[in-house]
Amino acid sequence: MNVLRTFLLYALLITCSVVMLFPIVYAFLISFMSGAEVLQGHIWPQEFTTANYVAAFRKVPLLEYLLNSFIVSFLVMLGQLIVSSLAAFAFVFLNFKGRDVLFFLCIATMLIPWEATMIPNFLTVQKLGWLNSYLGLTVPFFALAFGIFLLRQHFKTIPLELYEAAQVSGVSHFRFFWNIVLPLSKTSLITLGIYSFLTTWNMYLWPLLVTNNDRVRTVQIGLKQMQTQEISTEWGVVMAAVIVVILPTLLLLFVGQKHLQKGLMQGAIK
Amino acid sequence: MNTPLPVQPPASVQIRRKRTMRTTLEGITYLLPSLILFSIFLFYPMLRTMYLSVYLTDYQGNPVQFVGIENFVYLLKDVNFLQSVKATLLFVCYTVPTSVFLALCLALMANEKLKGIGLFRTCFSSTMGMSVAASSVIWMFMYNPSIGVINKVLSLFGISDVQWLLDPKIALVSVAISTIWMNTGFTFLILLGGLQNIDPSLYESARIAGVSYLYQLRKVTLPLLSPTLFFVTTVSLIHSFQTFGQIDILTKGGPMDATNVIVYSIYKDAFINYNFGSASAQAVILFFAILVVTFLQFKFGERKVHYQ
Amino acid sequence: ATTPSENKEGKTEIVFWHAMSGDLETVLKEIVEEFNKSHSSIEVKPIFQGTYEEALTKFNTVAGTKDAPAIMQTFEVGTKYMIDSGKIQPVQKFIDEENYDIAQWEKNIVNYYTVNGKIYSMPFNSSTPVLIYNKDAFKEAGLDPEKPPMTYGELKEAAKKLTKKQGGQTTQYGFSILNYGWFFEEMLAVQGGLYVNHENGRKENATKAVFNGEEGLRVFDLIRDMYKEGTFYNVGQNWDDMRAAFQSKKIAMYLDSSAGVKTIIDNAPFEVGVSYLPVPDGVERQGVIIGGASLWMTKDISEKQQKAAWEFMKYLSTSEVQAKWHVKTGYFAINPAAYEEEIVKAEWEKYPQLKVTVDQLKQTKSIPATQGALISVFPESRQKVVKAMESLYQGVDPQEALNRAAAETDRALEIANKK
Amino acid sequence: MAKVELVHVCKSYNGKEDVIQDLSVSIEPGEFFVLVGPSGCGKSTILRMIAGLEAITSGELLIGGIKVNGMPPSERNLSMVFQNYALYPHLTVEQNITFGLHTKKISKQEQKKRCLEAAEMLGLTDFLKLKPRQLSGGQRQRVALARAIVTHAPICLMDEPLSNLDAKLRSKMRSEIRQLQRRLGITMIYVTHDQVEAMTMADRMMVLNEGRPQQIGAPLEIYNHPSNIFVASFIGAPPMNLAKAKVLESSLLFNSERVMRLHHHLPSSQQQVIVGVRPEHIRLADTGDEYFIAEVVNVEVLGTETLITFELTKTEHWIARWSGQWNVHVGEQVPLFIDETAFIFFHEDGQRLNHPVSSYVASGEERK
Amino acid sequence: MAKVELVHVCKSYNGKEDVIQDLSVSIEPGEFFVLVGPSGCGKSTILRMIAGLEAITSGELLIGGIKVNGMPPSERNLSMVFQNYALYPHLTVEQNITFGLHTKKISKQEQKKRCLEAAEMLGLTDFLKLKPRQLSGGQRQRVALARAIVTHAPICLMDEPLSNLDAKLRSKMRSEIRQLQRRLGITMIYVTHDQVEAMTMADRMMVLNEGRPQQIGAPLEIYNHPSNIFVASFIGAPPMNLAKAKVLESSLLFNSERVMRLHHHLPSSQQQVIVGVRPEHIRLADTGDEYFIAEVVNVEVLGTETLITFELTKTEHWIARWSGQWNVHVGEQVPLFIDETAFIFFHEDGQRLNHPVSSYVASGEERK
Ligand SMILES: Nc1ncnc2c1ncn2[C@@H]1O[C@H](COP(=O)(O)OP(=O)(O)OP(=O)(O)O)[C@@H](O)[C@H]1O
Ligand SMILES: Nc1ncnc2c1ncn2[C@@H]1O[C@H](COP(=O)(O)OP(=O)(O)OP(=O)(O)O)[C@@H](O)[C@H]1O
Ligand SMILES: [Mg+2]
Ligand SMILES: [Mg+2]
Repeated sequence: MNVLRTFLLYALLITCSVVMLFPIVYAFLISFMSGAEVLQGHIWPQEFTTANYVAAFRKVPLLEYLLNSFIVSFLVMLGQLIVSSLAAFAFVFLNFKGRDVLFFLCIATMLIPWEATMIPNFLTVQKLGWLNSYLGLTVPFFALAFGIFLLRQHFKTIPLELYEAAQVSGVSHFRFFWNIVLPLSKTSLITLGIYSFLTTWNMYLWPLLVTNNDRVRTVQIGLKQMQTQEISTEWGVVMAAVIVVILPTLLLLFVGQKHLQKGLMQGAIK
Repeated sequence: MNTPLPVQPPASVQIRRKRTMRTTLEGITYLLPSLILFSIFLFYPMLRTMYLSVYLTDYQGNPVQFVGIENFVYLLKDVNFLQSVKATLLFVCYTVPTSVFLALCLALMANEKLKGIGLFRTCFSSTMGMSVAASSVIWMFMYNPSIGVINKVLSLFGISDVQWLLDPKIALVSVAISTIWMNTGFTFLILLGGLQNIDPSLYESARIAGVSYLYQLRKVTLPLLSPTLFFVTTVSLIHSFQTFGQIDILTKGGPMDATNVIVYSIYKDAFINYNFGSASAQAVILFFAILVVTFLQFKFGERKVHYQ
Repeated sequence: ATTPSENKEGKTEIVFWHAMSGDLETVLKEIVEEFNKSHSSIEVKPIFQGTYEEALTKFNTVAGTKDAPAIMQTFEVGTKYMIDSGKIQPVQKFIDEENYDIAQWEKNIVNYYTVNGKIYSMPFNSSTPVLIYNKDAFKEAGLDPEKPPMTYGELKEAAKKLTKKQGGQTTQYGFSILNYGWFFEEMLAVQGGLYVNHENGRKENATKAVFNGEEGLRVFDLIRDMYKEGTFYNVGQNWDDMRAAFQSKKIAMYLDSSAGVKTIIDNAPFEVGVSYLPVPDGVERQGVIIGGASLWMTKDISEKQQKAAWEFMKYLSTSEVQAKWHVKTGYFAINPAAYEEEIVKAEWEKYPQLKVTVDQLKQTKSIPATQGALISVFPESRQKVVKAMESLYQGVDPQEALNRAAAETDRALEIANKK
Repeated sequence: MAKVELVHVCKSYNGKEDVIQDLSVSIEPGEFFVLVGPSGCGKSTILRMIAGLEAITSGELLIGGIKVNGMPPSERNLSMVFQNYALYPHLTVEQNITFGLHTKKISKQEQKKRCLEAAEMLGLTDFLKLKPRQLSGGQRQRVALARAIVTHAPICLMDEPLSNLDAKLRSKMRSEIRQLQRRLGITMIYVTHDQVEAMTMADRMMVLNEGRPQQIGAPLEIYNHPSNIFVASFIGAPPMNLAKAKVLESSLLFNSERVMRLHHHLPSSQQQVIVGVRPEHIRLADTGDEYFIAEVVNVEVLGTETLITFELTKTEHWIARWSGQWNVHVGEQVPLFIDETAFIFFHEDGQRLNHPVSSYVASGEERK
Repeated sequence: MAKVELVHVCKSYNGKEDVIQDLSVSIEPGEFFVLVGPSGCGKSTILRMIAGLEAITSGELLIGGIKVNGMPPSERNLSMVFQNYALYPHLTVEQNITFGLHTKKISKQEQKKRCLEAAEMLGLTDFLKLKPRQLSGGQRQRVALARAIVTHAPICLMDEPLSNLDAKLRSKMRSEIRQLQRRLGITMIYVTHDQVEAMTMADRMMVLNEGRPQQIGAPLEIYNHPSNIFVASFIGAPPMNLAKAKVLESSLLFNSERVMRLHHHLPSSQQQVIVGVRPEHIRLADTGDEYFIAEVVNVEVLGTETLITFELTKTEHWIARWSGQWNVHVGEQVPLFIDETAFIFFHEDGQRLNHPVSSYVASGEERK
């Protein structure tokens, strides 16, 4: 019975993993194919060629772009973690007038279609003189309703007694926030961190808008630079670039996962 | 924090007022960064959008002529817009429940204590590492009727060419499927976190009681997971309303506007057709639509949520 | 970056926004580099700005500010839009000042960018549609691979023969057209049909779409008929999907851009033929409209910069540069003298198909129809036409589909004219 | 040192029923004040109100003479041991103990010193580097205790701090806490269920029932002079034996079955009273005693002592408590003797009837 | 009815130190088996192993004669009261209590009935519709108890189920649980810190220390015949008085300060022994007794009894326990008497020396 269950579970887990991973593996395989092979719809490359990777790196300054993306994503991640956790803390542990209204207001910002804000934001950033700078690429994303919401949900599961105990010890709110709430929310913070990093990493239109030179441009622009419209796209090269671009994020995910696991292992709050 | 007590007890009313003032101030301090950034980068543009929605704009997006609610009136009569509304609603219905459900199943499986479970967790969350653009390109490949894998596999089963992205009847479903795949990783990760946060002694107690897996799921796991579930549904809902990238790459709103969801229609109107007025009007409508849905979700959903 | 007329080394800096990605960008950069080397006082800085639409969006927001570029590449359908924006400097000014001989430019290309007798922008990457077919499949079907169909009748006939079935499943279709407005416009123009009134909007602002006339209907009927017969394959609106279908022998003939011809030949596992756009039986061939993009000079830059930008444009149109451009990208040379350059000859030796594309353009008659429509709402109108094309596969009546697209274009025109 | 006063304090969680009703008590600086009462009577609620964790519905709370109803807990300068410990799961035992000390401007060395002291006292020295989840229930409780101890706050609230400890450790802790409290002059408010804790530690104690104070006083006074039958039966284990009786001249008639003669005057002119007698005052009759015979229905030998349950009447059982281990059998008829002065009389409504202070003499006769 | 056997069971959490070491014990069907031991000695760990919540590192666990080391908890057919209650926060008290009953194929009415019964018995009737967070600590514990009771599982594990209840309720619960266990014939494994609980409820009990069983037996046997000084001092409150002594002919010499004469033979030829005597066996000397004088250092009047701490030697204090309330003052010199038969002797290493069964006679002399 137990063995059967374990067996079934593994079978299911493996099936699901295959389904989830297939597209990524597929992209990986394509990245080793020649242009003709891709267009003829092969799944397995006849021979693995790294020419696509070489081409990808030659075509655009991928390494610089990667570095820029890394810096920008890291800054945004940091900013979002700080700003969101502060706000979420206020929403859960500080009881003040108008809190709920403010919270709903924050949530409401999630509802604003991003398309509607892009042009005015571009003008704002331009007025601030932040074009072509990391500031313009990062600061507008520091406040994230989604992050606030995520952390709020997690903070709410922290037993109230811990807050009470800290109150009684005369610990300041900030210290409670810093020493108790943040460590206890490691998993959520890591999750949010991964999320912010990845979304920033994957941004395209905004970096394109606010940058005018390769010095601060990010890797998604590079990706787009490899695709052509009227002329056949070289899919092998594009896929190679895709792989190069998602590799750091996947890596980050793995590392983050590991930490998550550790955090999770240490387990429940209670 | 550790201020000495005042010698003279001040009038209690005054204390209280001071205190509420102080707590409010403190709360605001924590919120200040968010509030400032929100105001500059979200509220201000949104207000501007609302303002534009009652204007006819020039190509630069400057208002040239006040038209009142004409933009709205036209939209509500426009079959194209109604089609967008329909597509959006359908898309939300296809994606949200499915991706939350699938992610929940995966999270439940991955929550078991098994050897090598970490590997599976990583696999399941891997789609989170994929950008929408990259994933869409891959899916576009897979959907390709002539060279795509999906049709190749299906042809093994004798199912002939399905035009995944070209048939108006299934294009939306196809886009939804790829979207679900893209969303699962993240939803999974969040749900897994929620599951792991449940006090293990409650499971121990249930194990001793000898209840079946499903019963435990229904009576213990899900209620205790409800804050997380609530969160992911709300967020998926909002995100789903705002899906853009995959539509742009996979179908460009076609065929026959079948996948022309409102956000994509806004995008086209604003950035390709330069009808900022109409785009703004759609944005405003979308905003209020999501607002209503989210409000309902909070009002009725959060009631069932059990915190702590 | 600020746009000082001079940078640190005392060179005049020319910021050049383009939408050339992939290999195109590589070639473009090479050309720019050579220019910079040979012009010590000027530095051109090419900056990729995403797709044409994205670049235009951005241009839109920065036009008139210090962040605006000196040269801006815009696709052909943005022509009217750029003119109306009031932020650009027509190149005619420099042509007049210098008495620059524009006769060296390909007339059929320049025509497109000439409005009210004024050349507004410098044509750059230009292409036209051609019919591409699988010669091997032709042979197999018993058709002469050197005699591709020139009329609708021949096309239908050939398509029928090329269509292969296997157990109720079609493994090879005869023909396909991408669901993209450009091809419709071309099929219209080749018959001499207009897209909008007022001579395609070139006499005065267009107010009404006229593409739903008999010429348009013929195109739609063709698609509808062939689709019904099962000889036409719907490839959607993605260029790469269409090419993949051809490469994987799903379709035997299709319409493609002249710029894509070379890659197709390189990648196809069979012999590729290139031919002119087919015309309806009994209709005289008028020729094709130019597609692609041109370079615009912006207004709010210093005199010196304008001069420098013009210098760059002139450089681009030299025959050597154009020869290189043509060979490396497949786009036309705007300067026909380029075709006499050695490298082009060598290339044509290798790819005789390329010559067909040039010939088709050369044979084009200069009439408003082949000059192309001039409307600011072109992108929107194209969306409507695409939708109309898509609706054909759903069994909608061709005339009805066309009428709807025309009506929607009318409304867009009406709003645009209010602005 | 701080005085804690509650003035007409009421508390309601749901706005309908009061969980605490009109509580007024003043706890002196440096006093060890114990709260006892049945489970759910509101003890934790009172502590939480004093700590500022729960709003006071009506009435006033004064600390050091200042009204603090609205003051946040952090400013009240007190420490608290929570009934469910409230340990920080991610901090080690040591970090848990010293958490919050910095706010009191205590140097790192001093923190370390206090922590080690407390750990030593509570037997936690080996666990300082562990996380709470690696500890047993009792160990966790001790950490919670240590955390409160090290602050040296002038007011300390403890909610059943020893309930998960074994008898030995508990008795050690009792005296340690008491000593510490004396040494530092802390005002201690202490909730317990343990009679021994209440009796040995309290300067004064308050017996609560259903949110209402029943009696406040020194432990012995409460033990000896319970002001009503609730207190009488609640304090003392096994509880005081109680039975309704009719007063017939100078005799007590229990359920028309058993008569006991009294030599002294009856406390009042009541016809119907409730009679109470503590188990330790019912002893085996010596020769010459005016005994009565009763049937034994249950015997519990506890080692130190033996509890003998016997039939007072058919329906009422009383318990006698004898020191040592007795070999008495169920069903046996034993002669029993109750010293008349050991009787306590209550009105039918439960209130104490006679309250002659020190009229009651301990059965272990006073020495010399 | 099921027998529970542990055979050479070891448990280690971290793979290094053993928390439980080589434990072998067999618990009979229908037996009420109590585990006692200091905090952190491994009691909860044992229960959790029996329940199947914690893997057994080595050794065998048998239930009803079948090896169940790997069997999931649900198949072991037992119920458990957790030390930290483990209530479902989102379910009402009633739902908490009946949780899982349906798996036992118990009809809805029967579930309802059992729930009401248990609630009645535990005084929870008013709270059935509330959520755990609205309950006081003791109420929560009672819910946990009710949840275990209603299952009527043949084996029941309880981890300090009464620690948060007041004395009165606790004594009521003691007898209720005992009755229920007898009526249903449940095999009960019960962890407690409360001496009274252990003594009154247990058929047999096991004293544990640091994961090692110290003694298994009937409560009184353990009380009277502790097999080592750990058990001696752990069972009984206040604990047995212990002191090192030199044996000089027929006298005991404590720290070269105090001598006590013995009339009987000494248990062994040891020169150096540890002498133990229970506090209740040290009484005030009557005239004629062979008394010794000691100075009182502390007096605790508990109501029922008085604890007198006196100086045995300069460095060692002993406690005497006298029934009743005594007016003794600190610093007084009192004459004390210890019945010689009350002495228990231990080897220096802590093991009991003489173990003459029933050689020891209760001080409350046997009747008749
Ligand atoms: N999960 C764990 N990981 C590591 N060590 C643990 C864990 N649980 C318990 N221990 C250790 O095992 C020992 C025994 O713990 P256990 O909980 O069995 O004690 P206990 O006898 O129930 O104590 P108490 O009476 O205080 O509840 C303790 O020293 C404790 O520190
Ligand atoms: N948060 C709450 N919401 C509603 N009712 C509550 C809440 N907390 C406690 N109560 C109720 O208030 C009463 C008093 O609770 P309190 O916790 O003060 O009891 P207690 O005296 O500490 O009991 P115990 O000894 O069992 O811990 C109880 O009847 C309880 O049901
Ligand atoms: Mg309590
Ligand atoms: Mg325990």
